Amino acid sequence: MAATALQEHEVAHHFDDLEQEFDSHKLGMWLFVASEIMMFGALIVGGLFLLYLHPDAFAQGRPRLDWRLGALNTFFLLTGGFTMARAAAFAQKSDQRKIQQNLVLSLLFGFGFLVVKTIEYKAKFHHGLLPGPAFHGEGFTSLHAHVFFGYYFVSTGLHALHVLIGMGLMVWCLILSRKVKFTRSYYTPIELAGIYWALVDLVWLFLFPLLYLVG
Amino acid sequence: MIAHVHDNNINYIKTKTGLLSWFVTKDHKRINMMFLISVLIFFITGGIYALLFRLELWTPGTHPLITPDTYNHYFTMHGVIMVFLVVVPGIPSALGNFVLPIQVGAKDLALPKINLTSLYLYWIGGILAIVSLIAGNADSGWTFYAPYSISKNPAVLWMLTAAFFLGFSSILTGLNFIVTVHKMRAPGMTWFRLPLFVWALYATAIMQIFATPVLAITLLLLLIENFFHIGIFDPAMGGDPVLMQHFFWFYSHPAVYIIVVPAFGITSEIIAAFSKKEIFGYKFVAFSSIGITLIGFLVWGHHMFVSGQSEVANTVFSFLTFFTAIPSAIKVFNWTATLYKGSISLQTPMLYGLQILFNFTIGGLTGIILSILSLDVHLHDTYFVVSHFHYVAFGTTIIAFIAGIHYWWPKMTGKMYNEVWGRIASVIVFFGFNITFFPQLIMGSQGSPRRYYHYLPQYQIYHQISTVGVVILALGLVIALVNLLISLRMGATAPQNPWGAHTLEWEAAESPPVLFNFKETPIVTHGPYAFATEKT
Amino acid sequence: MEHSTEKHMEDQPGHTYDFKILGRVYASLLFLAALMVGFFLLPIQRLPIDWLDLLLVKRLLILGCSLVMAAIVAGFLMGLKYEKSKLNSVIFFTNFAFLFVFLVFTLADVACRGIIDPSFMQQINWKSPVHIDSTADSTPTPIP
Amino acid sequence: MDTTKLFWLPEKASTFASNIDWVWTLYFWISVAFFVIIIGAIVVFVFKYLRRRPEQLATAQITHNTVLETTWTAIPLVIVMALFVIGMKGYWNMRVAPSNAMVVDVTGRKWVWSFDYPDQGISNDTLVVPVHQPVRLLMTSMDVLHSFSIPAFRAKADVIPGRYNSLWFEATKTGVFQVFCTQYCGTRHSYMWTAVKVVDPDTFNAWVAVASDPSRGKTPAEFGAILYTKKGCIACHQVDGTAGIGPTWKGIWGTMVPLEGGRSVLVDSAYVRKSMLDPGADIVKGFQNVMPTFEGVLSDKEISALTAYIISLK
Repeated sequence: MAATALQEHEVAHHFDDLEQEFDSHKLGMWLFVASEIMMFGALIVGGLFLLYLHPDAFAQGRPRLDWRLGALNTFFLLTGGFTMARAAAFAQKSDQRKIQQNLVLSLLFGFGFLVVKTIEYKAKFHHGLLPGPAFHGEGFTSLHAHVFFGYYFVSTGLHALHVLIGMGLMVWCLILSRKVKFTRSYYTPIELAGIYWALVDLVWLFLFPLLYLVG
Repeated sequence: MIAHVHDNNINYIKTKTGLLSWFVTKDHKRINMMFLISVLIFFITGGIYALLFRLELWTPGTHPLITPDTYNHYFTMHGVIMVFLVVVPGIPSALGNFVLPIQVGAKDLALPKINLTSLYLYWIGGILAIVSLIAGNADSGWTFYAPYSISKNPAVLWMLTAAFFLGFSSILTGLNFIVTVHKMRAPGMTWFRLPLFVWALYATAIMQIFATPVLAITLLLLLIENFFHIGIFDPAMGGDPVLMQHFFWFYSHPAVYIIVVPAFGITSEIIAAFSKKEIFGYKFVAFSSIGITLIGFLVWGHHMFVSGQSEVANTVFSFLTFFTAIPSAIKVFNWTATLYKGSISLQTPMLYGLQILFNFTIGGLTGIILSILSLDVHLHDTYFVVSHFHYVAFGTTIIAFIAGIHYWWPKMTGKMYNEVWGRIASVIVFFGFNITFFPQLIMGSQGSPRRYYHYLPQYQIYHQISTVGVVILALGLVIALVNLLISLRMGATAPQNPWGAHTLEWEAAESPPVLFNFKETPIVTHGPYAFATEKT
Repeated sequence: MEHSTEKHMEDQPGHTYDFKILGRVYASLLFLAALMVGFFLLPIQRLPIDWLDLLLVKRLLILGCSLVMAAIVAGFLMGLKYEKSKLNSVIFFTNFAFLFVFLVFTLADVACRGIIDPSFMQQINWKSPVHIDSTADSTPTPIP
Repeated sequence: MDTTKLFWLPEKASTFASNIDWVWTLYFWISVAFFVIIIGAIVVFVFKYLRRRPEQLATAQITHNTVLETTWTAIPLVIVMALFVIGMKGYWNMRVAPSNAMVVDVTGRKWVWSFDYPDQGISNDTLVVPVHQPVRLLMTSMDVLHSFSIPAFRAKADVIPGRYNSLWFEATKTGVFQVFCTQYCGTRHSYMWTAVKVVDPDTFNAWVAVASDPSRGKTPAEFGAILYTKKGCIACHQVDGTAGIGPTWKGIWGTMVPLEGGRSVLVDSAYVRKSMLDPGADIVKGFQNVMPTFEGVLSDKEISALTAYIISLK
């Protein structure tokens, strides 16, 4: 559809100008991201606590995770972050088609991440590396092996949930990009979605080494 | 979203009519009123639970009507409702929501939709709490200590979920406040022209944003432990219950300050307004709020002095805990000094304000004694602790909440309540509260443990005084509430500035305020307590 | 923080994205990711050096990589670098300050538990679901 | 405990009680001083500067006074730091047990305490200790958190499942002192009491001689009756026909009882033994699965004695 058909953005009634609106929304997003970081951070602190408490469990659990799949997922997330940033950049150029292309790309990379996760989970289930009493993995000498996998499922599961939320935001941006005209002075939704996706990257950049490499 | 054209000359209550217009509103004032009603309803509920188990404690031994399980259920419901549904959201969401944007001279909070979301999350939490009530006996205590809380009691599961949602409601409110204070201040509203209530809410918001997520993850892990026993908290699976306490208190100690710091803000406003005097040491009071916030993140371990935490950690936490005493002391001293050479009028809000000084002095002093390591070992988990945190959470926060309701009532509703009955109620509340909780200090010092359905006969006298006190307290609260409600029907119309205060909501906004708070954006030229400008 | 009340549409909130910089950022992130995995695959702990814990060195290198990557993501993709006010950076670093406090004090607890009595660290009367068979080889093969 | 004192700490009966009471007294008077100063000032100001005419203004606008502020920041700081040092000293003294301490293993279980004397080979439901002898309790829990508290000794420590925690004391006077559970642990939390009997060394040795063989000179049924209270069966199982947390024992022997899941079973020695060692296996209809296993807690001799006791409850 032609860019002229798109509606111009109106500053909300309680703001004085675009700048104030943009800054407020961005600061709001930042504070939300801050709380998300605290949540994941606490989870990671818990992980390090367990690593201190049961180093043997981590030492034996870690090799059961395939670092290649982890690395592949890292690649997917980083690329998704890159395309999200490009989407924002094109929004500033108000190039609707390029915006949509990049958003779709990011969506695909997010989807790829989830696919790989599913493969990993399937394998774990198949080998009985389940959390808690359901655990029946073979070849462990650490009595706490199940704790490692319990922690693995909780942390990666929660992260995967956030990947889903991030993809939801992308879809929302796609829908918006068909209605609203993104310009250099209004591209807030894509900017915010980009920040959120960067958060998802950030968390993974700590989870990946903690679970797949260190241990 | 185009600003729907409203007449900005009629007040916010009348701008739109119909119940629906309230449920979809983005106006911070309407959202605040809905918060206020919900919080008061839950406050009454929690109070009824307290009454019930205080009556049970009239005599030791078993009771035909209230079994031990019922008792455990009652004190759990009292705790969860009062903490997560009343005192934590109470002042920020149900007073600050209304007052903060007006005090900084904004048309609305920065993120009105987020504000409405916060209200709906609060309602979801409340409904889940009620569901848990139907689901059975939630008996884990509000602290949800593992492994007792992971015994798959359905009511506890619902309660955990409820607290989870309430946490997010709290986060969103705090987020909104910080953005508003940073980005929405009126021209001329510099940082040091902000009223101390705004400073307090700002400090609170920091804690809401940085501490509450840890509660969320704690509750999440508890729920997961309930179903999968992954062995992070569950000792039967090789987990560590003390780690759960670390997680819980890393939120719940800042939560104590989330509860009490806004109360400090209200106290500052009221003390200044009713002694017609610039607050003494404005900057000290302002920064002490921030100071309490930052220290508040370093001292959670003092809840765990006997919980099997290592002696080294105990010592460190005890050391840091003593520093929280300093900002609190600074506040009390500054309030006292503000009274000096003032023109003090003992109207209802001020009577409550002075009670806060009295109660918080006791609450603070009893707090310091609990951070003395060797003494805490004796006093830990006794009625002394119960009394201490009620002196803070009720004697300071709830009283400040009531004081704030009385103080801003004319602004919120446009009606004046009956002053005489207001004062009577406040005096009754004062005596009721202290009769209820002072005996518990003595009982605790003699070693009477908390959360006890049955107790040694020698404690009966204190329990009975306490129960008498709680009835008096309830009476006072009922009088206050009825007085306010009556004023809605037959109260006199409130003038714009009944107390002669100098903050924006009194100087620049009508009572009740118009839809966008001000006819035109105010230009701020003086500080919040410019009583020096007054001439007779 | 005063701002004019009349609205002017030509104001440009936020920074302008630069595709060249974005490209460089992306490249460096991928490089660091590769480096991280590289460190992991490097069998340096087998080197005949006993005067320092090479496994620890390895871990530190890996964590160092992830920290640098985190900094890049926050700085460029989240736009910290371009903020006019330093507020967002303050928020971001407050996060890590608090988390650091949380970690240090929690470990200060668990690490010092045994000092009065070693038996405090040992776990008792709990049941592990792990079946130990003595024939388990020490280096299990990675499974997808 | 001492009931004559209404307004002070309970009676002192351990070596560090006196130290703690001293800190308490010191701090009590400090806080009284602060309280009187602050509240006194408030009361004086309120009456002195009360607004008498509605238009009356404040007689002075004092915005700040840095000297004053620093003073009332510094003084409390000094005081609390002193308190910290005092508290810390007392605390470490309470944590580090002397090497000659007599060790007693304490086990918390919903909702009873049991005490095992590894050196004397005694297990008992009350704590009996000699006076003027350091005693170190090594404590753990079988189910949820409990907390072992002796107000008269000013001693308290949480009892944690899956881990050990300890506390020590040295009693300074003979007598019987109250023990509470102070960490919320469920239905009968407020009944989870026991007593510390502090006796002189001779009585203690005599008691050890008797207690180390509890079944001496008793029929199995009598011994079972002792175990019934000592091992805490009494907490849940009544012998007067009324159902408690668990089914009553009266007249249950030899009957067919319905189980959860529709089956029913004959109460014979096999079933009794099974429901002690593996309580979760066959739950009698209408009861919860809350009983902890007594595997390794009860010896065969004790199990048969308990069985004999149940048989005797016709």
